[in-house]
Amino acid sequence: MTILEQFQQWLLNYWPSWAAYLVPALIAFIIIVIIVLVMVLMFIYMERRIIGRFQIRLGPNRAGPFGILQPVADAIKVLIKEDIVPIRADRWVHYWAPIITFFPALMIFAVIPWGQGAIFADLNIGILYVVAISSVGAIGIFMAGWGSNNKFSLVAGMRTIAQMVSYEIPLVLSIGGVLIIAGSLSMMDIVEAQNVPFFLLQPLGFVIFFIAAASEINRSPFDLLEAESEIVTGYHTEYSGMKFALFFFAEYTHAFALSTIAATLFLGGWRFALLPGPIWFFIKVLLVFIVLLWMRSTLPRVRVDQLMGFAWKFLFPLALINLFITATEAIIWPGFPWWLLFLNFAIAALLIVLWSGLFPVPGEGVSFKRYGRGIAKGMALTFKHLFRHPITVQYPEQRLTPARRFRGYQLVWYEDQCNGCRACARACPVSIIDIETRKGEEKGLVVEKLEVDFGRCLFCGLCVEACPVQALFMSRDYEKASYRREALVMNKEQFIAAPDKRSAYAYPDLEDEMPPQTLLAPPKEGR
Amino acid sequence: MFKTEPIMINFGPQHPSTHGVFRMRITFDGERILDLEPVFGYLHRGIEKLGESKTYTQIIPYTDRLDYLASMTNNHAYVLAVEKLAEIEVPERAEYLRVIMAELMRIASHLMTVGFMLNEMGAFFTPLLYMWREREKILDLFEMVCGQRLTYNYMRIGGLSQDIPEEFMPALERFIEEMPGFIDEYDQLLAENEILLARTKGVGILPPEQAINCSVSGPVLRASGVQWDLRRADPYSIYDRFDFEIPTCQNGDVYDRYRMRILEMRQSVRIVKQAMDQLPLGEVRTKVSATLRPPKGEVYGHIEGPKGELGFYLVSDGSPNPYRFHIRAPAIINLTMFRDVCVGRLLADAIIILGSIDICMGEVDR
Amino acid sequence: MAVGLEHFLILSAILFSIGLYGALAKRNAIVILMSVELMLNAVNISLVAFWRYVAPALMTGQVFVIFVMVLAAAEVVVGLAIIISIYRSRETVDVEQIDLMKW
Amino acid sequence: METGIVIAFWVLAAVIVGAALAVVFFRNIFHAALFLVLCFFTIAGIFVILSADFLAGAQVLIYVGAIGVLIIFAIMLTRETKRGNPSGRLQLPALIVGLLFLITMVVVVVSTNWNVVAEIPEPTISSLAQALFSKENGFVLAFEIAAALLLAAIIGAIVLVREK
Repeated sequence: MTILEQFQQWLLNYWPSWAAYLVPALIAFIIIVIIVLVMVLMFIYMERRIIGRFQIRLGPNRAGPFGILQPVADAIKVLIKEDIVPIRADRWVHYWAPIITFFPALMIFAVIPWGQGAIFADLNIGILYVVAISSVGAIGIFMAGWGSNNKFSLVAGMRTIAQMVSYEIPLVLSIGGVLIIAGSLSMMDIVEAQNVPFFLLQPLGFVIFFIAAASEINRSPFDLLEAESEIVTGYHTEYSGMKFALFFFAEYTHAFALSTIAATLFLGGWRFALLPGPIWFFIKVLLVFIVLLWMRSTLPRVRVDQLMGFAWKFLFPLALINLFITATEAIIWPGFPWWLLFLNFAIAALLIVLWSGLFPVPGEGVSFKRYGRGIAKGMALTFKHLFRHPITVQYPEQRLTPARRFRGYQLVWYEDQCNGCRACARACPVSIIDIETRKGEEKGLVVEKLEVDFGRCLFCGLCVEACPVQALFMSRDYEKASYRREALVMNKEQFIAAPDKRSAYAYPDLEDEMPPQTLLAPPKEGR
Repeated sequence: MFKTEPIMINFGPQHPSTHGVFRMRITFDGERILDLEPVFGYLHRGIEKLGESKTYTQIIPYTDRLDYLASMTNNHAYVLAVEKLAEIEVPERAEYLRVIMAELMRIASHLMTVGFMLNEMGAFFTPLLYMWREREKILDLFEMVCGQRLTYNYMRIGGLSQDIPEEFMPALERFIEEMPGFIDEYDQLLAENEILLARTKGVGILPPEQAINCSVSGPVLRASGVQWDLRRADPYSIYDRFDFEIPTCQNGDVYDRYRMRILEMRQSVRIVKQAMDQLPLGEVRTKVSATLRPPKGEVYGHIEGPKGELGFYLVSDGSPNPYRFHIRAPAIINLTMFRDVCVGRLLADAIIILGSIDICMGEVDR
Repeated sequence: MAVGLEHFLILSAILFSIGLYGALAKRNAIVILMSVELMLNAVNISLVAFWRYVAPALMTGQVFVIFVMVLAAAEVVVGLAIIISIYRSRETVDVEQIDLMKW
Repeated sequence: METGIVIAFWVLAAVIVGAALAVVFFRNIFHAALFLVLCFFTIAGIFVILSADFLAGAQVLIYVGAIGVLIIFAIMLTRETKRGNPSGRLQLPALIVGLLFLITMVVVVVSTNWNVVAEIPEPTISSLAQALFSKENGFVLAFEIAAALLLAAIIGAIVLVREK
């Protein structure tokens, strides 16, 4: 009896039956949608921040405290963009593709148990429903690839079909082991059956499930559908605005759905000591998602033929063997005592080592040297970087001091020093210095007109080097932007009015009066 | 498995992994490449023709804009050619500093190449950012000596534009001390990664004979097992004074080209360390007139750039401007074998093969 | 008005007729295959309806549906393989042009 | 609950018939295939109404997830969307046959006195498994034959499409 059903029963005493069933269901639906949306926004935030830290970057931290409103800003930005439909695209298919991708992902949450009895519908086909519904999303992605009239999208569409169909099989088979132990398809029953979390009893099944599911939702290293370096962004290359937002949302909803399913099937759902159930559930979900992020920030992408080979040669036989072993255990030790986990871990390790030998690196032949050791090393390194100080800076607030010899965006000119010799104009490779002089009373030549077009300047510093009288300096400024090219042309008056920010370029004597340069790795003390 | 009609896809000039504005017209059977036609010229600025109207000194900033990821070595190659043409002696200290700069530039350029190659392999920006961290440190050093982070314009005919500042040597010392550790970290990150091995081993194999026939040079050539490095084969500057190895690999696949660059970085660190120890005091520049008029004649000066043999061919007619100014850019010549190694492979392979060749469109199109 | 067995049977009959028409009248081999799938589904509906209204205690109706699904999967795999194989050699999937028993 | 089922039935039935007609009559066969998928999906809804929940899941998993996707894949490989979905010479006879069949069936269905049982079945997964695998009256042999059939189909398909 779920909480929802109890509520409905209670309401039946007061309300007509249709209202008593419909209204609580509607409320529960809205609550679940809100939970999903909030969690998806949080996932987007986490993805951007945590991958930032893995990559020793700060990550987005502008919108709101710690950048917590960044996903909102992203959403607003995407939503106000123009909705473009490519010419000669299949408009009808193009329109429906994001919707068909998004709604199956949302529908999965109908059978996710958030806590004791907190489930929308405790279907007795629970996990079968999840598997069936999530296979519908492939059609949406394929429709996007087909309907965009774009060859990159079409390639992504072809990859979708191959990938989704291949990885669904090990996914379902790996769930099979769980079902044998739990003896039920219902998600509630599966959680109730986990006195020992199933990732201990089914280590191999858990690994296969995790890999196959990561592939189902196109997470790295299986993100071939949107492989940016190969097919631009794959199936949503031609999408913008609201439709793109739906794809984006669908991706994270899928990721959230997968994390919840992994937490429910293998990590014991809401069950654990001390804290209330839903809190444990969300902690487990976040852990699963962080592992996904960790993988994304470390691993390169597999190639499409390797993707298929991995599914069929590695995951599929292992999943079958796992199912067979679990079934055998079910006959010999029907109660699945906890000490089986040692046996199962040993079997899993043995099988993975054996199969890694059958999956050779080209050129090395069959060898048992590698069994994910390199991957583990890389993951360890990225994990170490998670705690290193970020190397990026908060730019406008935190400014770096440029070098003392910095060749900045404009020249600093001293009128009283200049003798109008035009050495700078002659030295300039792009001939942008325009000087006109006349005979003066006190000095020999007086500069009448000085115009420099910084829109064409190379900032090579040859003019400063050519100046014989210390009248021309590079500047230490580095911020200059203008919407009009004319604004980049400086004349004599502007030179005189400009702030004196000369740099020591070509004048090493001036270096002592400059502030020291900010270095990413400053020299150690006492040298 | 299925036979399909071939489709033709235009990769670029706007594409995330074509290193600028490179374009490939690829004919696919499914995802297998039947034919590939590189198209370039989108970044053509006519630098060779422009050079004919500039003085010899004024050309130096233009060489910055050839391979903008390795401006120092471009400067180096050019000034060496001019010095050969005009027979100018360079002070000892300047030679050493040039070598230090060139080797640092090689490290920076290789970091960029390897980072982007791994990024194109799908390692979502992480190796790139780790490698950029060290590249930034090198750029900090360059900024310290010449005031710019990308277009250095540091070398001059007859020496350098100016001596290094005081704080340069301690900063360089720290960098050189730490760099081998960071290279170890890159290796730990991905060198043994099973996915990377499966993606790169045996992909895009360039046999040594073909490499020589295509006139390929640099790490790409050495990855195929040909021990040819101009620093040894035709020592220029003062490279004969340093003790270093020319690493080679055997297979000539993408993995070897990736390993080559890591190995070369280690050697570069060695060279810089030796040059730092031997660095003499003294002048860094012999005075050369701004309107240098070299004697009539022609010269071809070449160095081992990060991407391969970078050569400058100059013809002087006795005037302040070169009569002919030609650049032997390694990237465009290394591209000649691109089609041959890609045909028959998958789309994803072509992308990483392109990444492993390491092109820079500023140099390819000039 | 309650929904009874007849409703499902008539729905099944309509679906079957549409499938029958498609399988007979269409020239594109893939559309014919799709029509066959419609007919199989129509049969499934009536099988489940019979199970639900006539013999809920016996699971035979559902078991038959499972076997029909297996058959449909096998049929579609082999059928599509044949179509693709024909398309490869004859560049068409028009059944009126596929009139030889060899390819 | 009863009214809900009635409403659901009529909506689903309308969608099924509409989608089936679209499959047969749409010119663009890619759209036709998508409507076929929709038809499969709504038939799963009919199964839910008939309280065959396991079959509904299997229907979505097998028909939508596998068969629908395969058909779409075949359409893409053969690239016949341009030529559309023409009718052959048998159009009129086919129509007549179809209508005759429909009329016959409707007459039979309406005129037969069905022996309807009033009991509403319980959740069916375990009883279905019992029926499939029980030692008496089970379908174990048929199940094994079905498995062999699938294997044969897979091998046959591979042989058929293998490059020569």
